[in-house]
Amino acid sequence: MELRIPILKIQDYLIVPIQIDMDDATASRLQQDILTKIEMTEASGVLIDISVMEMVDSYLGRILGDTARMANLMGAEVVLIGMQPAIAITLVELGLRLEGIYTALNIDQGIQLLDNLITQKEENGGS
Amino acid sequence: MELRIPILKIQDYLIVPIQIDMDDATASRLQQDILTKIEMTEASGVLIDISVMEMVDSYLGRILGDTARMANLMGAEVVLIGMQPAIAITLVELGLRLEGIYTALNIDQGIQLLDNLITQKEENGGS
Amino acid sequence: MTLIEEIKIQEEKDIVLCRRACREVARQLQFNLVDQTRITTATSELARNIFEYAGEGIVRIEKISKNMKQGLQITFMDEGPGIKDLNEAMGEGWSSHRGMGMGLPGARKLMDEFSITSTLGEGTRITVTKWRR
Amino acid sequence: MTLIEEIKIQEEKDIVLCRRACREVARQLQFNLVDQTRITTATSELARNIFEYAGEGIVRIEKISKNMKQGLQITFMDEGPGIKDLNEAMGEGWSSHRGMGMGLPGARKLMDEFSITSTLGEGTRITVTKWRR
Ligand SMILES: Nc1ncnc2c1ncn2[C@@H]1O[C@H](COP(=O)(O)OP(=O)(O)O)[C@@H](O)[C@H]1O
Ligand SMILES: Nc1ncnc2c1ncn2[C@@H]1O[C@H](COP(=O)(O)OP(=O)(O)O)[C@@H](O)[C@H]1O
Repeated sequence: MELRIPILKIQDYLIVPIQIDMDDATASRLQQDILTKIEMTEASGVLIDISVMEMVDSYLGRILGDTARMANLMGAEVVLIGMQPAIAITLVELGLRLEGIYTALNIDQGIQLLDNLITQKEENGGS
Repeated sequence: MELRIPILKIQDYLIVPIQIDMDDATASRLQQDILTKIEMTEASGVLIDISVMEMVDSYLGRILGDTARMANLMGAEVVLIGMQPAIAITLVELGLRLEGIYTALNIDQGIQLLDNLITQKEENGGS
Repeated sequence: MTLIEEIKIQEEKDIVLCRRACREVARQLQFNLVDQTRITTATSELARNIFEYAGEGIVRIEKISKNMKQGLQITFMDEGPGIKDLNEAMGEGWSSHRGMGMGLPGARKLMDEFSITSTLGEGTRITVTKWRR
Repeated sequence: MTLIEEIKIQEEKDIVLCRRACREVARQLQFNLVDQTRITTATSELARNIFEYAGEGIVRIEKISKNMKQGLQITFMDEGPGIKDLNEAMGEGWSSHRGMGMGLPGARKLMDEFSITSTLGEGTRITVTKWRR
């Protein structure tokens, strides 16, 4: 009876709208689902929409950061969308660094960012 | 009866002219106001003008650095404008590092820097 | 001091129930959004520690007041293995397992008050407080 | 030694009043801009410590002279809890609370002279001096 977060594919990208307060198992399952879906669909970018998330603790923060790094290793880019001010404040105070993770204010800017990131990568070659 | 620093929106950017010697509560309130305004306006860049500030101690320095990191997590870039030489000297002597925070001499150069940062972020990535 | 709720931590899902309950209480006590988030996050860290290291325990949520100030106090109690070296455990980045070692120091930073007592073989008790501005 | 001003620290806003007063005196004594900023910053750190750790206290601003040199001396006095381990407290990055631990070591670096005495349960007294070049 485990919850599962849906992953949408829109053109070349995956969109992951997180709409519930995930327990640790659900979060870790989501990480696996995203990576599997990248492999299956050959999506070059992932947008994780956290705009309605009310809390990110060190466990969820780590899952998000790890997912980005793992996706990078597979050749895909990850952008975190719409982090609320209260969560940004709490994460910085907690001392958690989401180093190297891309962020954007909304889905549109996130898609724009992914487009540019991927063009750039194709121009320079390699990830 | 808490003071509140105004935050202006000019095109895609927020401009925060700090014109008073802020007490700690006002500074912490400003941090929250900037982040909330980023969320509301979806501004992709913030210029904090500290050219008339006469002092930055470890508390204010931390607030400025944290605000930049928090804004980054939300998807926006922050540039500190016009730090006086005396303040730069004092901060270094104090041992405070404003790591990863961008600075510019004046508003024009700050806007230029934000324009570049935002294109560059889209090209090279990393927040 | 008014007891508002007591929550048993026995399985992983209880971490979520517990942090939601704390958020709800914080909201009712009219903490601002940032403080609600700080309280919820600290609770999540400490409730997870109970589940991870002690297997089970109890979280008590209380409303308190002092000098006209209203506050929310949360106590995390377990009869697990206890913590050998509190200084070490409170340090940033220290974890006996594969954690990030941010739970204890993080919860301390997010809350206004933090106290911990722990006895090897007997258990751990952590009390945190947030005052309403 | 001439007493110029005595300022009570009782609420947060007094930290601002106090650092402004010190800046004004430093300006009148014709300290250069960088020294004015050093003095103001050190004052801000130490006045904040009084407010944070002792709740209240007094800051005394004095004009002094020695061997033809003119100086500004500021004394921070409180009857708060005192400091247990001065070596620890003077270390960079050490904070008993959630601070950055830069106040004491920072103020010492910014000023020419720095002396501290503290007794547990009785209070803390810090004197700093800057000489005019
Ligand atoms: N309730 C507890 N019972 C026993 N040990 C605990 C408890 N909470 C924390 N600890 C110990 O303290 C260490 C640090 O905890 P924490 O800072 O939350 O980081 P993490 O959980 O990531 O290891 C843990 O690795 C564990 O050894
Ligand atoms: N006036 C004071 N009374 C009692 N304790 C003090 C006082 N000033 C400083 N301290 C202690 O010394 C520590 C270090 O002070 P400081 O270097 O200013 O850093 P911070 O204030 O960021 O902790 C404080 O955390 C506090 O425990």
